Amino acid sequence: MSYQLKPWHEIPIGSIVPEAGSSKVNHTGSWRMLRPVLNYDKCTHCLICWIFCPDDSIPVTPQERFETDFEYCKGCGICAVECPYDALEMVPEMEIKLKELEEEIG
Amino acid sequence: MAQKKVIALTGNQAAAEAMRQINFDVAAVYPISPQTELMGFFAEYVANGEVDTEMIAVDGEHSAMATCIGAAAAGARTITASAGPGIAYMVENLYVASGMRVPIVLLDVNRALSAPLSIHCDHADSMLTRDTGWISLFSENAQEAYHNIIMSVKISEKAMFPIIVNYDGYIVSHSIEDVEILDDETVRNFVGPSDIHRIPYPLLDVEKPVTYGATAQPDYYTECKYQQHHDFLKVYDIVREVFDEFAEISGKRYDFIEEYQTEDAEYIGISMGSSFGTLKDAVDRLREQGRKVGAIKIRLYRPFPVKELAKALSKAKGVVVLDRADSFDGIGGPLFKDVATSLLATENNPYLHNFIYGLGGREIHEEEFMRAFDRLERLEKGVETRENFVEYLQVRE
Amino acid sequence: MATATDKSMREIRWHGRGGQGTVTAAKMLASAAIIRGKHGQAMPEFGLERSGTPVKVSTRISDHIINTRAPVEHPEIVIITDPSLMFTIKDIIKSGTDENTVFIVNTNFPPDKVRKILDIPNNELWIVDASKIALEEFGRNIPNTAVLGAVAKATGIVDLDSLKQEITEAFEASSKLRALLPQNLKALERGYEEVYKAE
Amino acid sequence: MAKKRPIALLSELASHKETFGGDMPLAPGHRMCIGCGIPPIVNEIILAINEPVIVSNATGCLEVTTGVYPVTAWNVPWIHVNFQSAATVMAGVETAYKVLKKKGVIPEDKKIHFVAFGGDGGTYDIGFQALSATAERGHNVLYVCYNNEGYQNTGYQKSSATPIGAYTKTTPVGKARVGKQEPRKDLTMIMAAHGIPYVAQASPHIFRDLTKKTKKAISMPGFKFINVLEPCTLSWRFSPEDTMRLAKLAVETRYWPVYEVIDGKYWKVNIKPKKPKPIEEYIAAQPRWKHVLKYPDVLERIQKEVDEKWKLLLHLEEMSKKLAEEEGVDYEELFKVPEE
Repeated sequence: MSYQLKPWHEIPIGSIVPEAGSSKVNHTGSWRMLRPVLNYDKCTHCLICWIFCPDDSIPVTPQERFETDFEYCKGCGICAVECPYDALEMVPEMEIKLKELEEEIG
Repeated sequence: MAQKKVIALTGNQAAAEAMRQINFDVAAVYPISPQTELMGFFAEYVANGEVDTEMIAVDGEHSAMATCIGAAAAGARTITASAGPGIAYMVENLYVASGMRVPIVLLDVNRALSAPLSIHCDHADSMLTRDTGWISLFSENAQEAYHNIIMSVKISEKAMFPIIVNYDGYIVSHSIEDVEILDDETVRNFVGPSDIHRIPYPLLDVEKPVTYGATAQPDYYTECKYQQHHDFLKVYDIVREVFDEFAEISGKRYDFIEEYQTEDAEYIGISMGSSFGTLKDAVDRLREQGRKVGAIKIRLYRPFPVKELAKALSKAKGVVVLDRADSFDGIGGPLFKDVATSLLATENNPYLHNFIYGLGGREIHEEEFMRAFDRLERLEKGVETRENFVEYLQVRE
Repeated sequence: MATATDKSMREIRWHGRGGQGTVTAAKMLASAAIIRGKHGQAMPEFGLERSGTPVKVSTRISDHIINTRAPVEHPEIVIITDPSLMFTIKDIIKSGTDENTVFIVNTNFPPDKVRKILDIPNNELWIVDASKIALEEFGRNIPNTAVLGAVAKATGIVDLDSLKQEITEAFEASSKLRALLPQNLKALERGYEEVYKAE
Repeated sequence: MAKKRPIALLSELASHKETFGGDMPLAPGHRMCIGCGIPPIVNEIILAINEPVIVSNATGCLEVTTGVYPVTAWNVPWIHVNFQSAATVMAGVETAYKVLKKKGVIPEDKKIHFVAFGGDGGTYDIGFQALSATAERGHNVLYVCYNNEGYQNTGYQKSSATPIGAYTKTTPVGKARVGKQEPRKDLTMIMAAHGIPYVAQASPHIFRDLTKKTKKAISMPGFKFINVLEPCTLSWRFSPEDTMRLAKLAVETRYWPVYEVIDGKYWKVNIKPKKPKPIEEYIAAQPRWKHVLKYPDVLERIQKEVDEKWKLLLHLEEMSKKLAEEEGVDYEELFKVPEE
């Protein structure tokens, strides 16, 4: 949880949430066990991965797909299965984390 | 001051007249006796174009309340009406409405609950609503039902809580009497025009998308409920304010409770709804015999007028609470427990007794209320004894 | 009957059958009094009626605010809008009455028969054949407006003009009834004219 | 680097995303399961509508995971009242809109669409009465059922949408009984029988079809119903990456025909697999259901249900064409989406 718990008199009446899309404070990337690794050479920016992503974790413009937003990506792998160009590969998050650590330590 | 005229109306006609004058935006309707006729009268106004109201004939009372919540959250001025089992069926959604803090008016044409089935009056249905977080007003007659409905719109919107106006099935709903009606313009000015910004977060304001009916985990649920609790206690002041404003247009000044001959009364009877007139007649007859008795009517039932009642009972020797519903719990009727709790804050400690009466439309006569006073006095003086706080006033042995 | 606390109170009890307009007549009587600035109340006792079942209605008229919501127990006036009820629910009709109670009966029976059936040898009794009037005026046995005319004449509780005003307003407000207004006004007048006090 | 080739429709939908501050209608940070099929359904539908949308939601997975106090994933006005009331709550909102427009409170040119979402529990079962009544009254509402064939939010109990033989917690597989005994209720047919302007079945995998159906639905006044199959990774017990694969397989095996019905009388089957895949392939992919492969009699019942329904749909389509011809109506034109 990454929001401050508010006292009763600071919350809007009727348990209403007036800030649209405020769930972005929940960084669901922490759920991820597998990470979609994108091969830019294969990606055609068709946007199929984007429309099927359950977690709105694939930033796109109408023309282009960018690197997955790992703040939110839960690592389901639908993008990798549905990509018509095999541009995505699911890699265990631990492996990547370990590699990063090794690089850091040297 | 408004133009007024006295006409003969039944309780349901008077309620329909108030609805017409207020010109609600949305009305959800589902038939159940003795409420059905009310929405029939109102449907005529809709059919004749005398109101702008959109009437939705829903599939049941649960849906009626769900529809009202949707319409009210959207920003519309919304009403529904029901009775007895219909109220029971919508209870789940009554909690939703008060939790969401949407202003809705619900007319409860009081009716008993099954089994056995009874279409007649008692207050069992309303007692199901007492813990739902709705404001609740009781009406003695068609006149009060009419006035209460007009005031309820304003109370509900100022407090941002839904409100129930109760009036007794058949005894008030289907009986004709003289009712003083205000002119349309006065009523419409009093309640104000339709506007989605009467409420802070209208769904129809699509530029500011809000979420209604979120889930709260244990980390927030208590704060949400405490806020509701805190704000509900502010309802007393809001009701008083609206009662005052209403007195200015109608010349009729209401209070949370109505006292009758209580000034020097040693024994006081308490009731709600249509039986209060009969109770007053009983008091008159006993006064003719030189007995020092009085009567109190509860008009604002939720939030309960604890302080006002305690003050009114501060000199009484004995109090008999007349409940038109039973709780089947060995303690007493719902109103009895409310009264007993109110007395916790007082210095004096009057003798309390409870009678259940008028169930399932059983007619009540002044002689029976006189008997309730007699029993109270003899119990208080130790002439008679009792096994329970609660007894039935009218039952064949 | 004037009550202990209100000497001006008039208490009336109606006995009729569902579908014959008894409830409406009782309400019109109260309304007509309200038009003249009095306080009025008409309380039907509802069962699970369908057409044909006996209906009981209480009407009260007073100079003062009417507090009680109890049904009329000791009527000053009893109105019987359906003659067959004299046989079937005589005990209910007679309950709470005494020799001072005034009876108004819609029937084509002669007075002595009515006295005998109801066992009211000395009571004030008024008779009107309201069903006949209704059938002649608009072809249906809905005797309520003719009975109202008879009540006005027999009791003086309300005047004929107030009733005319009330009936006119009520019928004109209803798209269903509007066309029947002239016939009903005629029935009202005939009830007033044709009712007679039994010896 | 591969050449940039965005699919035109997806490019168009992506441009609509800007309305929601660059996020999807359902913003990230919600608590749906990993690989849940519901968010793509919601996003495909709302992105297909180019005007403001207000959403109501029945209690269920979508509801409990998206509006969790004090935050919300919804970028559109949203209301949840309870399990059975999604349709009727939206009827209230829509009626408020209608009357307030009449009263001049809402400007005449302000167009708003009303969409209700419910799972199969809130749609087929507890919310059915309210759904049917709202349809009958003709409120201008699009109701979308995300159908995952059971009560998944409570841990997978059977609903009337659960197929024969499937394991659920209330229809376990034992010695005396093999999963659910009864066939699934055909709610789409029931809704078509209401004679409402538009009824359809769809799959989130076929986004072209679902977005087209959404556009078609909102172009028609009155009550519209779309039943969307939503494979549930948690309860059907397949790997999260396979959600869309199963949504596709359901259509390819004819288990979930995608079709549409206009006014309850003109039927059109949108996708007719030339070589339908065997139902076994679909069943085998779902551990909740694959035990039936060991029970030929159950498997036969499933295949029979699928085949008979398919045949019926084709007949209804043929009949519709004839009916249209008799009436002098252009059958193909009926199903086209009018230009916005």
